[in-house]
Amino acid sequence: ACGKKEENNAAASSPAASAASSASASASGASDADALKGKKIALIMRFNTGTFSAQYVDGVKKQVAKYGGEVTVMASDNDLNKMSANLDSAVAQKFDGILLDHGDAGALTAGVNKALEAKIPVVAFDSGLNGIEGVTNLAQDDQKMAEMTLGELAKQTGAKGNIVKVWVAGFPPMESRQISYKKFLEQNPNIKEVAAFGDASNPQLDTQNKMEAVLKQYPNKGDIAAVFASWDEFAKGAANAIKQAGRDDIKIYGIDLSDEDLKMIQDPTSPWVASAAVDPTSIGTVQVRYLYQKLHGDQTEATVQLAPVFVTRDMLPKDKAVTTADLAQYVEGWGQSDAGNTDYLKALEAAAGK
Amino acid sequence: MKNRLLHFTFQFGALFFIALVILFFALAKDAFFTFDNLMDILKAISIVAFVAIGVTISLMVDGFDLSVGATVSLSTVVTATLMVWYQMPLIVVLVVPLLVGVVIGLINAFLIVKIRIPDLLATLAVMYIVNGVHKTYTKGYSIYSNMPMQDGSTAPGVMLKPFLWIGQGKLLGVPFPVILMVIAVICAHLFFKYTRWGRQAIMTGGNEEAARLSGLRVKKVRTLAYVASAVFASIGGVLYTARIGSGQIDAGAPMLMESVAAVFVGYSVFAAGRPNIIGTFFGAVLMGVMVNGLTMMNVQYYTNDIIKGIVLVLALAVTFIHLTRKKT
Amino acid sequence: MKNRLLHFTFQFGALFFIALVILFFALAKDAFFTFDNLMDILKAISIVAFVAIGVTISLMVDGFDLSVGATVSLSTVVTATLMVWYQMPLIVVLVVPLLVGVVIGLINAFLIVKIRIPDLLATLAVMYIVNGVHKTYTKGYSIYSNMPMQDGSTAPGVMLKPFLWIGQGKLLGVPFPVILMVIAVICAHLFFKYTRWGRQAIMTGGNEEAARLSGLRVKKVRTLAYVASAVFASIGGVLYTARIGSGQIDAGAPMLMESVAAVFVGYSVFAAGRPNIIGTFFGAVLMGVMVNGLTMMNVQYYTNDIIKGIVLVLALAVTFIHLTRKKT
Amino acid sequence: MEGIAKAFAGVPALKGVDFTLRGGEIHALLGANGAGKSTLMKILSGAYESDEGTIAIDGEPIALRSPADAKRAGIHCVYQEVDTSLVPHLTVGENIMLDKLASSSGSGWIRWKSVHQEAGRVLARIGLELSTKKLVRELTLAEKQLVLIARLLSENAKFVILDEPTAPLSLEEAETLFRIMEGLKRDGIGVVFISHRLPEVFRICDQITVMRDGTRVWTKKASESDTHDVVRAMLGRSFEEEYPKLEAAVGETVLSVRDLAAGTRVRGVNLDVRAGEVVAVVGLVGAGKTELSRLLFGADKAERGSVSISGRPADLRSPASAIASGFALVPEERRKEGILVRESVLHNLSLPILKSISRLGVLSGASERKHGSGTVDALGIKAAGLGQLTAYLSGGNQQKVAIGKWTSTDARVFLFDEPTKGVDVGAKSDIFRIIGRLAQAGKGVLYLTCEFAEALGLADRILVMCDGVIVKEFNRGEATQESLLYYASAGKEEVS
Ligand SMILES: Nc1ncnc2c1ncn2[C@@H]1O[C@H](COP(=O)(O)OP(=O)(O)OP(=O)(O)O)[C@@H](O)[C@H]1O
Ligand SMILES: Nc1ncnc2c1ncn2[C@@H]1O[C@H](COP(=O)(O)OP(=O)(O)OP(=O)(O)O)[C@@H](O)[C@H]1O
Ligand SMILES: [Mg+2]
Ligand SMILES: [Mg+2]
Repeated sequence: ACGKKEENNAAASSPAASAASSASASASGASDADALKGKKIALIMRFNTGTFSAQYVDGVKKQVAKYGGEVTVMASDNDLNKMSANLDSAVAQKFDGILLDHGDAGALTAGVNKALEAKIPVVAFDSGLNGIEGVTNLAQDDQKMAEMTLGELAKQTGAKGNIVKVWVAGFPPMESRQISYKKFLEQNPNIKEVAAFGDASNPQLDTQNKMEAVLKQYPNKGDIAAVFASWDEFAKGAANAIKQAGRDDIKIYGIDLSDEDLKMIQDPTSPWVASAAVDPTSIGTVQVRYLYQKLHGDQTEATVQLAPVFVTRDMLPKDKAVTTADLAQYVEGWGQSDAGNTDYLKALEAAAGK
Repeated sequence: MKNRLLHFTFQFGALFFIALVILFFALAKDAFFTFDNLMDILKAISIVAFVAIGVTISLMVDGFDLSVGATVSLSTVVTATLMVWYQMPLIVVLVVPLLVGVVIGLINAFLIVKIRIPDLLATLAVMYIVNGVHKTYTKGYSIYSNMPMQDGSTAPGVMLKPFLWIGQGKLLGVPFPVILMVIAVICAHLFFKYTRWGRQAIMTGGNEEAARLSGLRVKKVRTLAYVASAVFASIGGVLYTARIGSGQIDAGAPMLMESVAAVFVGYSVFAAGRPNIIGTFFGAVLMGVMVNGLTMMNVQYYTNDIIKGIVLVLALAVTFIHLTRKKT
Repeated sequence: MKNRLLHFTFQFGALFFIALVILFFALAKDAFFTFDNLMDILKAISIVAFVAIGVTISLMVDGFDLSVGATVSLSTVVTATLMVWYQMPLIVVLVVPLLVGVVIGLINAFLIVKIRIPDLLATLAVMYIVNGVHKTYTKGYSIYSNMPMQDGSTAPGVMLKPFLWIGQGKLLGVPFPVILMVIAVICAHLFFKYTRWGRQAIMTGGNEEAARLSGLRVKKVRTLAYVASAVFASIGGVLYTARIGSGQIDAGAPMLMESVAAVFVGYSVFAAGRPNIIGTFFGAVLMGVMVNGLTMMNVQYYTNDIIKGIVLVLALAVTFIHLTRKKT
Repeated sequence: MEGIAKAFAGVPALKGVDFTLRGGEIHALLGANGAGKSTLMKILSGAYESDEGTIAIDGEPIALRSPADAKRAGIHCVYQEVDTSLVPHLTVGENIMLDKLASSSGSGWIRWKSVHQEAGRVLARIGLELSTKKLVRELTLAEKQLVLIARLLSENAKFVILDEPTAPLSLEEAETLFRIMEGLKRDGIGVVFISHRLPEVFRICDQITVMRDGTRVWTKKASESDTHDVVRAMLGRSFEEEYPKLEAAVGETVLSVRDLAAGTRVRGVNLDVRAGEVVAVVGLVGAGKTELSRLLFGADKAERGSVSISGRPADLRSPASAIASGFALVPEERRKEGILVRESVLHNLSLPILKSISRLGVLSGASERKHGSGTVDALGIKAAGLGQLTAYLSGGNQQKVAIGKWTSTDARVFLFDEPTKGVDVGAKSDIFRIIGRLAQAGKGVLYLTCEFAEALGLADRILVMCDGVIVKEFNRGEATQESLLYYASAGKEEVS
């Protein structure tokens, strides 16, 4: 993790004073482990569709299980009102710790403050809660990811040609990615956006259909140099359309990576050649670690940036299928993040694993 | 005697059922039946309740307003942009979205009452249009305090504190949106039960031709019903913004189905078999209780829907098996 | 004479309107009016068309099936898991989803025909249940060839080539799903126009009690209609999987509104003013043409909905202004 | 009213009609089905707008653009189609006070107690014992009609229009209505009365106007005219109101009913019908006739009893199986049960015989049309074409369609429930002729009616039904109106 460290000075009122770990933070590993076992953790998600999401949940669940705890997943169907209601309800139920996945400050601040008052530690992922003291925020660097994948796009196309953007506003990560995209267009005047579309409610099929229309409009090889897919669900749809149309001249540069995506990138006939991403499973893992640090009474950084990794087809083996689990063997920095791990957590893992 | 009992079961069957669900959760989880949690539930349903009241009104005049979800979305972003982009004072922020609701209601009414497009069709089309409008207005972006604008500058305004209080504040320990909801439910109920205009709406819904022949201006009544429906949705949108503190694109999309579900469960309450305000309220409560209770029970989130559906079926079955028996 | 002309405008107004939209795009974009692009449009609508035929059938018997979207989702993941998890042969992969459709249809019919829950209510509840079932079944994961399983192993199966051909292949230059769709539209149209059972369905929709007293087994007819509706949705789901090559969670959710929009536009075609298969087909075509054309024009994605809505209103207005005039 | 003209979709229904109504008179408006009576009255009450013509009250021209305008002018109407003016899921009380609740003046708050009290008072005036809290959808047709009359009485009317109010009423209830009409007349109110029952017209009316094909034929004092005059004017030809009894050979028993019962309406009915025989079941309203016909037809479930056709037990689990067993039913509420109003004449007529006009499930358009036009000719159905929607046919023609759809089936027992309600004399005798022909063809006919005269004229045997049981049987010629009425109303004591 390359997050900037910020000393948290609210020691007295910090969630460190959580009931379960009132013992001093320097207590022996064994008693720590006992105190941290059997925690009830709430994971409150803004949306939960797609493989990416499922893998993230998986990461959280597995890690909590390793610590001998139990996770309750609260889904909000992309409805912030429901998300804040879920947060309220998690506080009311006196969970030992709360994990947030996406959302925004406006909707969550009140609930998070309530949680902190109740001495329930909160660790958020991509929720924009930077203003609240005592909350650790994990963030994947969306601008960086867009830069990485667009950089590759520029490199492979020689920084010129027509490109198609599949993107939709309305989601903070998307809007961050758009910032990089805009910069990219300014810096590469020879790259021209000829079509832009995107529909979050029906991402794959809608993209597939619309991409087909665009291909018909630009029917000649070389009319379109590349597609920038700002979300892997879009990339899948675009890949299907291009592949089925046999337009091997067009390449797709995406963001986000799940097992499903990895298979598509590995497929030599697929136009999807590169994607920037943070391992969804390890996001979950790291997030849980920070929560347990808080439960243990440690002070944790206010912000933890998860460094994105860039994956291209060339990095992957040709002879075997890779999953996100073993991707680390081929791509440096992937999923190995030991961020947030501590000795006592390792001890806990070992103890609870028995 | 036996008949009485049956009648009783029937009339209060659905309420009994809701009570049973609550009892079940209360026994299963200590944290469930606490004042705070019950208030949380009511707060969570307050927005849907407003939208559902609107849908109930449109159904009362034998219409069906599919555009409420889109109206919520539009009203949400209008409210937020008025503060964030234009730094308007509170009163403007509260009134303009309602006017937007009035306009949408009038468009619906025009298509349905004047052009005579069947309501489902007309409101579906309006739903698309309003959805498009709210996205075009914000260019697809969510609206939040001091958001970066497309031209690189920063939006001047912030979400006003008193505005946010509407969605997040408490009065005497009760969340303010809950108070608003209860007032709205009571007023709407009294309106439809005890005022002439309310009865006129019900007459129109019961048999438009009969109402017309009785000298009622049914077109006016239906127009007003659609306006009311849209205005309630707008209020829902304003509350939504106040609750979550930002203007979200497509915020209202899930509201349509949720409010319709509440209204339909409401058909069962008091065995009305028809849209009714009190029923709608209890319908929304049931849905809220289910969501809250099931999360507490740590039911896998993806099985929630199954249970919700089954409860819906049971609640409806209680009523309609009986309604049918009675008729034949 | 004047009357004739009026009648003509009216009867073919909506078709004329569709032609106009196509003409507009053809003039604006050379690439639009090419065989390949038109085939793309038809391919794009083929899934919605199947779902919409189902909705049309439920509307014909005066019902309304809100569960079709959920049925598409379930059928999509069932199809995919049969191949990926269980390595079933093609025939099983094709038949089981249809059986799933039959079961959903029977559940709907049971609630509506036996328990007598009004259709909107019953199918809404079933929608929730089926949505929950498909998510529970896959635990929220998408299904794709050799996917890693939760226990760490890898799923043994892959999406079968011949299966994918159903969604992606061509026959004599025409995409296979288009052929399927055209066959389905023609067969369904002939069925409702020229067969006894089709007529029975239409008559049941016209006035159930009168139809029953004329000797129709209306319960059977309605049951079959709901089964047909769900089966068409299932076929839509199978096609969906074949087109995108994987089983996506919640894939069908947007299908409900899209198919309903197609069916409603269909009311206008030939001035039927009621659900009809050919109309539904043209409705789906109109929607497909709009999406394709607007994408080519590179209209900002968020304005698409406005234009779609306005076109919907115009198409409907053409018919209903006239239908109304005729009556009074 | 002067020069009133009105066309529907280009087809004229009224062609310049003049009509004058004075205060304190009962003015009968007569004419065959489809003559335009209801249309004229709907224009007068603001339900339709006329295309041409003027309306004046006390010499002052007045524009009646909506029912509200008419009500303000003191014109109130009881419409022919009862269900169009009632709100089924509201209470009797609210339905009676509907006009008041619908008005835009007065207090916005409703005091339910006084609404029900006032409604109760009006109901008492017309002698109807009915809870004002009951829902209208649970009422019988007759009760609904009375509720509408009660609504009228709750208003301060200057002119009152009654469009065939007596059609669903029993003799007794009709008598009450006549007393009320006399009262209105005494109060100086002008009453328009539309009816197809000529005797009652001559009994209570002062003036008579006859219409034919959308024009007024003449207006005369009732005392200066007679039935023959009226019928000739209505039909354009001389016509003896009669019950043409066609002689038919009576054969084997085709229908035999033993101890049929369900609920409180039908409490153990025994009867037999032989081939070629017309058996009438008469009784007052609420005697259980409709219920009996529905049980026989499988539309409702019987609790006990057996029914056999030609010696074989009939399967009455559903109308479909009853039809397969050999029944056909022409139900009482034709617009709701007899025909599909949104469908064409052709499709209505072919509905029960879809199987026989299709091969392997595929309908033969040619044989459907052949059958349709054959039936239209045979029954004299007046329609613009086979494709016309039945909604736009006149009442009598709708009824003929409801009968016509059965004539080509191989039903052996025909059940007719009040088939002549709201049907003009011409169409009525057409219907009787059709029934006669059915009998000649060896069918058994069960004719359920509360019109004793029809039963006397038409039936080979008359069964009197009272309170759910058959209390008396008469052979042809044995019964009189009086004896039927005696058993129909007092028969109860005799049985129990
Ligand atoms: N809404 C309508 N649309 C089309 N045609 C209509 C409509 N209402 C009535 N008609 C036609 O107008 C003519 C007059 O109908 P009207 O109902 O006035 O007859 P009527 O004299 O009241 O007959 P009845 O004795 O059967 O009640 C009929 O030919 C009828 O088919
Ligand atoms: N439980 C009930 N609740 C309400 N209405 C009922 C009930 N049972 C029967 N009826 C209605 O009461 C009416 C009177 O019974 P029925 O029709 O059998 O007598 P009838 O002699 O045919 O009278 P009518 O001359 O009015 O047709 C029927 O139309 C029937 O629909
Ligand atoms: Mg009439
Ligand atoms: Mg009867």
